[in-house]
Amino acid sequence: MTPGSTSPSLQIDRLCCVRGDRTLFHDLSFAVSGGELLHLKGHNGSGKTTLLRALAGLLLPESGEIRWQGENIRALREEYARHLLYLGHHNGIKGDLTAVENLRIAAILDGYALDEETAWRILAEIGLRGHEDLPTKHLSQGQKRRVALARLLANRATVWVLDEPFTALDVAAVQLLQDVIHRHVADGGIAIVTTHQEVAMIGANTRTIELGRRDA
Amino acid sequence: MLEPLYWIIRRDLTIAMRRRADVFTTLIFFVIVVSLFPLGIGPEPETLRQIAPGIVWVGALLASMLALEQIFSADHRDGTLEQMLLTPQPVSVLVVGKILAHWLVSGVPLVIMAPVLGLQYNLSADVLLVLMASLLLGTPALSLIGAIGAALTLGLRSGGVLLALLVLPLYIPVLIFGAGAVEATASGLGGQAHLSMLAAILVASLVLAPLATAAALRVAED
Amino acid sequence: MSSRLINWFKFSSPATFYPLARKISVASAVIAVVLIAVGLYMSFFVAPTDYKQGEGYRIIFVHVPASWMSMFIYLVMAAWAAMGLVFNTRLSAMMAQALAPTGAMFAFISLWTGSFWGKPMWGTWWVWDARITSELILLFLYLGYMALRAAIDDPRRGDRASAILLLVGVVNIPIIYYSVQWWNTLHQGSTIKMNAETTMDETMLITMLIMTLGFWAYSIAVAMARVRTVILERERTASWVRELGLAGS
Amino acid sequence: MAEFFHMGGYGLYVWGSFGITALCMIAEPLLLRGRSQSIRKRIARMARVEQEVQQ
Repeated sequence: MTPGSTSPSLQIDRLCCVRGDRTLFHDLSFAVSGGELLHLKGHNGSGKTTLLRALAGLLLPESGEIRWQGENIRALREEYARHLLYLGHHNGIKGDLTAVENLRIAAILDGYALDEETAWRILAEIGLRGHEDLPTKHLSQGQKRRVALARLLANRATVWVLDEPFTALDVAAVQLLQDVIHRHVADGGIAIVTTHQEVAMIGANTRTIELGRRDA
Repeated sequence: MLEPLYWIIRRDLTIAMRRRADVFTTLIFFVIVVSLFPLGIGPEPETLRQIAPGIVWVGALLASMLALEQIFSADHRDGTLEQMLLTPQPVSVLVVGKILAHWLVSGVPLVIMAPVLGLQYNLSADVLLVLMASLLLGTPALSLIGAIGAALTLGLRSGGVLLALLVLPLYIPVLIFGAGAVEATASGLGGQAHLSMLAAILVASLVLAPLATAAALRVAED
Repeated sequence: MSSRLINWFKFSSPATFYPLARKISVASAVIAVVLIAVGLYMSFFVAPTDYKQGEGYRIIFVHVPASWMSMFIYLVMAAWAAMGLVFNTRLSAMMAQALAPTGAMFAFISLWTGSFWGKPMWGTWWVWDARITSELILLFLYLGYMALRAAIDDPRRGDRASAILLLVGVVNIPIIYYSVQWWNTLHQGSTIKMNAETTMDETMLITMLIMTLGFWAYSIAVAMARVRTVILERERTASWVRELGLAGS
Repeated sequence: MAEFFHMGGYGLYVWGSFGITALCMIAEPLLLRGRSQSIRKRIARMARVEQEVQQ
């Protein structure tokens, strides 16, 4: 968590994103602060993924600003990335590396060391016991997703941006992931999550925004 | 800054070692292309000796360009590239790491193989030495410049051909000084000046190319 | 407030520029026709016959302006590209896009006329002369830019990717030119200069300048007309385009 | 007149150069006109379709 007394806050100010010819959303404004879980809903093509990629700083919005602690994330760049964890449609793991290697490399690139022992413990916790040192290309779809999700347990980022984290997960894993997200929020973090299926994301401080309602 | 650099190189080398077959494809391409020319031109030793620097250099240039097409595409497909853009590390440093690893795997074998191919063309020992030196300085520059093109064409339909169209004109100075060094040595003029120009190009591209590549990667992941 | 202004600027600038571009285009076209007509008259009837190259030298009245334009347009494109990257404005990328075919055309004309000049002077259609080779590479750079633009479907990604390519190209052009020159001197390149400035008569110089200005005006006219088309193509769903009432025109 | 076109023996080269330049500089605006008209027609067609839908 960030040192100092200020609570983390992410502000979205009149954001507008265009894909090809389509304006996905227009003048979208909202704010999320520490201890809040934002649940984004919307039909396919309503711009959920685009919004999340913009929030992660991957996508340059047509206009509008996203501010982290009052400063535009475009200006902050690496400083913002330090506080961010983004999980997209792709798992972001290398098939030729083992789960442990994947987790440790991700940790080092994220700027903190993760020793071998902790990596093994986290992978066991997420239900990959016995698969830790297998190249991940040999794992099932659900297991690969778990490797990706293991980063949530290892990471110290404040802002979690998760795009469809529940896909390809079984019931037990869904339950585990929900617990992890709620724990993160309870600790004062921010979580922004999209789902298209009805996964109960209800808990304290949950807010839902539905995209694609008003016709832009 | 050096730690992520070390880890990204280590990561890419580990992956390359686990799929060793890919490493040899570039090398075999290089050998075949260079061996084709005598068949097209004729076995006259004097003619071959004269055109050898150009041929070996063009062969190395094409091989390195073909290998570059793959430098970011696997990471792009599995999503690790977008994760790299979201780390607190400067993207250009990670890019340098990736290019360096890529060069170690695909460029260094070319440098080592070149003298063997030079023997096919009757080059003398000192010329072979300069050939190696010029490739040692030139191929990393090719990788650095080519990476810009690879990032710009990432995920496009006509990626491979387009990459060639974008990158080959930019390769011209490296080719001129690289092949020039070998030729100057063969004709007794000495290749020192050429080699120092190559070194200058290498340094310049080491400073500038990763910035352009990082910017292009951000655009490609947009 | 200020961000609202920028917002407005970004969204409507193609719309406000669209009618302005028409005015610039028409005015430049008129100037181009006048200047090129005067330039052609001077090329054939005023400028004297060169004592060394006879009538053949008259080719330089199109060759040199075309070469200058091809280089200059690339620089202008790079400047627009840099502006587009820094300010994230769509119009600047469109301007670069609109200039490219004209620049490529001038590079082609420069090569063609160079070749037609070289045949009687050097006896071959093609010489690996430093300038001609550099011009050829410049044509390749134009073609690469246009190919990259065409290969990217999302126009905004296309804008930014091709802008990076332009900037990389502009940094490389001096290096390429220098290396080609080095290569050329080592291989005993032709010593004949295309536009031997020392023997240039004053009327020849004036004629060349008039032609160059004419080509300038032509480039502006065509680029403005093309940027209008590009704006229409890219903004076809925008409400202001619908309000233009293009039916019939 | 014939002498003018002969260009002191350089006729082919001089006219070949000026000719191709003229050709390019006339063809480019014409091609551009075609491109502009096709997009205008398309926009007009889209507008018509939209009106029909509204009615």
